Amino acid sequence: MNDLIHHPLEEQAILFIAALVIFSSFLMLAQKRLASLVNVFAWQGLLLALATALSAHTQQSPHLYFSAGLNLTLKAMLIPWMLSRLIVKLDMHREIEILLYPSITLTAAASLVLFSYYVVLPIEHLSTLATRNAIAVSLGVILLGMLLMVTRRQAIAHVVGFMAIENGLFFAAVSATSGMPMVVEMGIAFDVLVAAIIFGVFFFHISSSIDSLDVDRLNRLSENES
Amino acid sequence: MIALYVLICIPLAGMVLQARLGDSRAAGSWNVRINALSFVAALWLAIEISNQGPTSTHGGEFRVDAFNVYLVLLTAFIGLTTSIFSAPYMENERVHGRVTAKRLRLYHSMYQGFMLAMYLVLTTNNMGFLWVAMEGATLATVLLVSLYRTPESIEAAWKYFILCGVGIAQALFGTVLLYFAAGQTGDPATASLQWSVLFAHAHALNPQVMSLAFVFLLVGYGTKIGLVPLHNWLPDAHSEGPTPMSAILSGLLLNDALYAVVRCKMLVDGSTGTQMAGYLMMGFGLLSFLVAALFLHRQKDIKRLYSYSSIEHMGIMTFAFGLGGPLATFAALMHMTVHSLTKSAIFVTVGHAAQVAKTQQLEHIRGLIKTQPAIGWGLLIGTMAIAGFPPFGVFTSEFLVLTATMQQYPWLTPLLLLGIVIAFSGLFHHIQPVVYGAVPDGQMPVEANLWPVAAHLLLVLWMGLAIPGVLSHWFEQATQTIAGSLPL
Amino acid sequence: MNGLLATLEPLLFIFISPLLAGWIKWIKCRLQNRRPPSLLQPYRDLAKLFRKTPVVASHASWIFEATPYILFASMLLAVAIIPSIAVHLPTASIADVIALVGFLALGRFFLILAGLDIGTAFGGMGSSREATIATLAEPAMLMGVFTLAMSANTTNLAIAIDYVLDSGLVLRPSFVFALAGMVMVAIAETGRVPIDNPATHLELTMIHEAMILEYSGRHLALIEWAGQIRLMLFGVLIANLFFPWGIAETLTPDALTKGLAAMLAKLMELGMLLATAEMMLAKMRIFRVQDYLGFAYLLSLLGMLSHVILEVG
Amino acid sequence: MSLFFSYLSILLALTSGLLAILGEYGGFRLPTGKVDLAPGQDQNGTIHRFLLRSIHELSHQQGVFALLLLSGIGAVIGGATALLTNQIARDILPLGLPWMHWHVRLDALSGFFLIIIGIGIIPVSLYGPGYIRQYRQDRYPLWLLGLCTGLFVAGMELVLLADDAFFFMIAWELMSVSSYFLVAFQHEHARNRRAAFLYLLMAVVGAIAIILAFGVLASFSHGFDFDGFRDNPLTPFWATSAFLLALVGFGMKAGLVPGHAWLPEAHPVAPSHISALMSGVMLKIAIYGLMRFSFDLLGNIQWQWGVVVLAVGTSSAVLGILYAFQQNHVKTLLAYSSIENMGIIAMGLGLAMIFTGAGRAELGVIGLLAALYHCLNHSIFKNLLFLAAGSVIHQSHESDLDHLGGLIHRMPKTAFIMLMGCVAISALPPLNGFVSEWLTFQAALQATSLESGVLRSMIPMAAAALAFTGALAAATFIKLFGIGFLGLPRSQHAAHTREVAHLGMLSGPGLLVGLCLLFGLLPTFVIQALEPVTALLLGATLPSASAQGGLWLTPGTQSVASYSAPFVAIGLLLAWWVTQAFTKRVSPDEPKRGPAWDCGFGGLNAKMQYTSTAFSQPVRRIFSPVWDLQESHEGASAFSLTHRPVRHHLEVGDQSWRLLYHPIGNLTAEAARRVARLQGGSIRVYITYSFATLLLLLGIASL
Repeated sequence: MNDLIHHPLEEQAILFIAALVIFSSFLMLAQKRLASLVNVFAWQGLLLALATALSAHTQQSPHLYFSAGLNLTLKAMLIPWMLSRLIVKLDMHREIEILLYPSITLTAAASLVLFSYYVVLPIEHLSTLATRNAIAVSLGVILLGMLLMVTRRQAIAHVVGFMAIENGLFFAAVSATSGMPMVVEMGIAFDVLVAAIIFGVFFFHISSSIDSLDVDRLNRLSENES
Repeated sequence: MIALYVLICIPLAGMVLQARLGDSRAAGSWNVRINALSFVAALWLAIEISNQGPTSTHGGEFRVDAFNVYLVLLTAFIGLTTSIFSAPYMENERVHGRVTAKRLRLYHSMYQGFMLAMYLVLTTNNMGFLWVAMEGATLATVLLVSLYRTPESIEAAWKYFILCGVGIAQALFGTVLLYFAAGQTGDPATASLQWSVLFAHAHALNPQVMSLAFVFLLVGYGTKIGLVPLHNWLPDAHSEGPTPMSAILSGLLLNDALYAVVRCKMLVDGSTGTQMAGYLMMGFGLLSFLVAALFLHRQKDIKRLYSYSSIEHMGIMTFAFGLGGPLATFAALMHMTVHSLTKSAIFVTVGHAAQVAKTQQLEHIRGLIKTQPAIGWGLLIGTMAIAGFPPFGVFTSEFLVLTATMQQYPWLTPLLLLGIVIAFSGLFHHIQPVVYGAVPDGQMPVEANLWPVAAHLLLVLWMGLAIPGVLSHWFEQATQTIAGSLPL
Repeated sequence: MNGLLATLEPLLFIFISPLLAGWIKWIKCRLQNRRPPSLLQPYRDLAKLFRKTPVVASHASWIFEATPYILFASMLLAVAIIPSIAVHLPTASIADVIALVGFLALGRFFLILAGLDIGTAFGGMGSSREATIATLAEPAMLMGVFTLAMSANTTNLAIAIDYVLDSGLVLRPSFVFALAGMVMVAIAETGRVPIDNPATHLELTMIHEAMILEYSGRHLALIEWAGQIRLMLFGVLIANLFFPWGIAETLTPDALTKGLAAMLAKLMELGMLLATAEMMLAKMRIFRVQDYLGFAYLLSLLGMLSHVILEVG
Repeated sequence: MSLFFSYLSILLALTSGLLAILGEYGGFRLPTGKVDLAPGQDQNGTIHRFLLRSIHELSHQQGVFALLLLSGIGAVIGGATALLTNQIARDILPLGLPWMHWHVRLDALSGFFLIIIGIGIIPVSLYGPGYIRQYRQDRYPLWLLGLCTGLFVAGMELVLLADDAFFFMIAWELMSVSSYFLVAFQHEHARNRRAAFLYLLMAVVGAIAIILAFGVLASFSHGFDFDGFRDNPLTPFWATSAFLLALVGFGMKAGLVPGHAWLPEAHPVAPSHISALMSGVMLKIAIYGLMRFSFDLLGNIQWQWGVVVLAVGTSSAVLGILYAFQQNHVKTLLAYSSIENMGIIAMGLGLAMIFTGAGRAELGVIGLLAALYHCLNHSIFKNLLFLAAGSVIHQSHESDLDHLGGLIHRMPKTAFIMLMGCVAISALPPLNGFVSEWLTFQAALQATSLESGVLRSMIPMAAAALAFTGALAAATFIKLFGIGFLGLPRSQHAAHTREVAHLGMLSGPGLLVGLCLLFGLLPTFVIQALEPVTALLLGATLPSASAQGGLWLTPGTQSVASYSAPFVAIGLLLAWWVTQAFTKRVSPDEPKRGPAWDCGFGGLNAKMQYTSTAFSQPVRRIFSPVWDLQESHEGASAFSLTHRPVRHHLEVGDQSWRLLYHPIGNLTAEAARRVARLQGGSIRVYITYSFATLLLLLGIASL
């Protein structure tokens, strides 16, 4: 019964977009250049907004349109724009980061998605929504975002990973519970915005203190020595 | 409940005000005044609550009961005393040119912002909004950590931001799951994020979802509590920021994160009816406690030393809440209070000590008692109190935790005691040479106001000798709600 | 009557004691084919010393002068409480054998202090060595005493002797061991060969002598006399504890005379044994003493164990 | 009634502490960071202020000690009434937790120890004002001294009054902490800081063991009050484990081997009158704790416990005195001898436990009496010795025996006091030390009436060890007095020492000399007074404590053993008088004074004397494995004709450090080093931690 055939077209579209979203997370993991990483991130934001809008349509819950718009402006436009501006400013746009064992990373990512599916499976069937299968995807996006932060050494990559996690959260909220209460949505969006701004501030501080954004060089504070 | 709105509006206004004139000479005293106002408001609120019991308002978006009212009071009090300490401290920093006018504005307005976030975290009834406020607290403090713009401080701030950001994101996912569970109970009444509603229908929530949710919430808020192995940001952030901020971080932020976890635990327990949440908390608590105790031995920086001791004590509280019995819960509630009082008092003295010696390096701070007796004694007695010596309150709560453990899991007590001994030896091994001994040259007394220290330590002493009636009443009520029965 | 006896007995005891010393010397000389001095020689020496005016070092403290009296007094008290001629004298129950050891210790305490008082190297050396030996000897002695005390279930000498008398001649391994141990301790405590040689004045060998080098005149006399009393005291103790037969159990005149005779006979025998033993043995190095006394302790311990294992079961 | 006086005494002690502070900061002015300007600018101003200050202090310090004296008297009265009337006074203080108020109980046992405290405080408070003058000259914070002394005394008394575990622990820790501050009083010396830290650390460990022991009891009864503990008997296993924990905890405080390491460090560095209190009184409080816990709270004693305690006590006694004998520092020597005496007390306790456990409570009484009596005696003469040593150090500024000598001529009164102390602690008749040791021997000799042959043979060996201890103790205190007070002065300081000026510094210890005599001569009355205690703890009393009036002390029957202190004293005086009379008769003329003969070498000087190190050399050589010896000679070459200075260096270390304490310390450091790797500094590793944690927990949760 849970076969895709039996869903109306919009829901099929949502699930398709979900697939694209997780795919974009994989892409991010694979990106070598920061600029393209940010681009992929922007695309993910766009996809999310799209999915939200669609589910707003299917679930007749108008306030989702609003959050879709919010997401579009924040994650798909504002933040990517800021990031890419930063990249240009700190001229890192042609910097290429050597990924350690990309194949292993991607395998790990795949198994993470599998794991998240395994974790979420027992609770999925509770949902009455058609988009419930997307919960696993959203959890996967979150985990992949963390994986991204673990594997990258560029501060900007960390920010992207962080925002990707936010994406996953947002997607989870949409797909599992058709959005959070309005006030919470607002608050979250506000926090994300402020966070983005503060990140921007930090890049300059960091790059001025250690003339690069390589987080591995932020290791003054350590108990390990001596 | 007007008191509540007043309480929330004052810091809000203060934030705006200080953003404008935070760099003026009077900013420090203004800060004190604002906090005094909010303390009065908090008192007012407390009186109302103790008269009319748990109250909720604004369509249940805000709810104040015995559990959070005393935390509100505590927050207001520590905010006040710390601001009293902060005034001369920041003045001194300004004189030595370590902070610019712009940063002073930032500092003072963010101080208020942080207080606002704390009040919101405590009083809100909406789990989602609690998350928002918690994140707000991080955002408010992260720029304070890097206030001095030294490479270390920037690094610390960055780590603080990233780690707490990642952590808090997981907490949000947990909240989403919470909402999800609430949505699936069948009746639309429960479909909300209001804690009181969820708590009332906890049994109806799906256990599997709830246990998953709790995992995320615990990892998320646990990062803020500083549970090992999620603690790594904490010593950096505490040691690099301005000391008043370390004081409020240790004294308030950690408490409130723990408060959030406990609220979640109550929901989860109601739903699953198993000990799962309790076991997780016990495990984390014990681990943090022991590891932090060992960390104490290797510190070179006096503020790091005490931030590790904060981790250690948060570990004890988490463990106690995890135990869950009425005795343990009472102990944990009391420990929250005495620990924040003592720890913030210690950070006050530590800040002055660092100014006296012009460094935070332990091996360069010597003979404080001879240089400036008040600071030296404050530090020594504070350390004694935090190390759990009677008649200070910390001893009482730790004693209760121990006996509760003895009754429920006797084989865990040796671990706790071991940890206590290790922690004590680590602390004193470092602090004794700092306060005692001869004065190194170039160590000069500084202008300091030690009323906060005296007030805090006296309070802790009082609580050790006899808990004030109203406070113990609140503790018992809170124990009643959390653990379901009264101690003994 | 009893009281009179109780005072007479110790007096008699202390006045006989030099005789014992003389007797031992006499036997020794005989065994060494020398012409012995008269048996009364010790009395003559004491008399001579008493007549002389004592010379006291200018920076000596009052302890130096008080010590001889304290020593003698404590010895007197010790004498008063051990049953020598008769078992049951009122003084006997004032203190028991532990107190006896205490009295001896009291005397020694001050003697050693006196050795340190002048501040000569000899005094210090003697004191240090005396202290060491005493430390080792006391437990051995008490162990021996305890063996008896436990089998007789008392530390009162009189009662213990009664017990031995009543039970008649029983061949107790514990007693044999204890006796051997006690004898060895007694030799050490009285400063005889092989532990110490009362005759020598070689710095390296002397122990007891070194302490009292600074004494002269009546002080020296008192100390010497106290030494002789101590010797006899140990003799009587051993004799009456292990072979109490002949001691007066009633206070009738003939019993007392018999008791006196018996005591003298026993002492003569002991004296002979001691003299021959000293003939055979040579003085040992000071750092052999611990082996010697350790052996004595071991014997007493064996006595204790054999009592526990073999006799009570 | 009794409770009233004990409360009074506690309050007085606290007030004295308070007065000390008020005297410092006239009125309640909290120390805000303002420090008065450094001396140097406006000289005469500061000088003037300083003079005023010292006069002011002088007066109020006397007030402080006067209050302390009153408190001591109150303690004695309260304790005596509790002991003699043998009534149990109870009370509940409205302090502590809402459902767990402080229970107070004063019975014969606590009464007895209350008396000990009182007897300890009174001479100290007489002695104090004179002693602390030196500190006022060096501008030490006297308020701290006064405050902590008051808290210390109050803490000890509260321990005795406590009747629930919670209150007990608070009082216990109050005692430890306040004494910690006293040990750290002269904190500019690194040695003192180290000692203080060690002291506090081991106090914490001990306290934790005690908490654990109480925890075991508490988990059987509901609540923490002692009555609950009394009413709920434990299973043998738990009882034994509780007992062992308590033994560890209280034993550490009492300085029993191997928990003794803090004692020889801490006692010497504290101000002497405080060392007197710590050594004389505080250690007894630990013994009280052990008695209260094992006999009263645990109840049904098992003889195996007794064996453990006896073994521990014996080793403490022997090792303690062996170490004491090798010390040259006066107060360290006294501290080690405290370990020895604690060992003797423990032996008495052990015997009591063995007999009681074997069902012969009436014999156990003897052991218990011996222990109690020795507590009293040791508190008296150790207090005395520390005070006298304090006077010596105070007057001569020398604490090393090898720099003293000949003091008997310089400070005759103090010398006499010290001598009496030495005689008493060497357990020589007719002073009090002998009585308690005699009782211990008697207890040991009751072993015949035990069934188990092993015990029968083991106990007398312990007794022999006790004999060894006694003899060695005598040697030790001969060394202390003979080297320190007799002979020729070994240093300029010693040569120019004067007798103490302050009357209190003589009257305090003098009082104790009187007590030594009193308790030595009239033991039977003490024994009778102690009957309620033994009845309370063992439910039995001595069958015939005193045959024929108070003159004979006879544990068991007259035929078993008897000791009549009065007669012994009379006999001694009589014999002395006879000897005197006799010698006067035969040689009337006064002794001539002249230079020392010294075998005719002449030219005697201080360098020729035996030193303290030399005096103890034979024993050191015989028992060399006992100590951790570092010995070295410089420039020592046999038969070199050229006269070269020869330096001999000797360190007598405590084996327990090498065997026990250092390994533990290293273990902790190593663990800390490994744990520190967690904080590596790389943020990616940190994220990995939280990532891994999340995955792990998710895995667990979804199982």
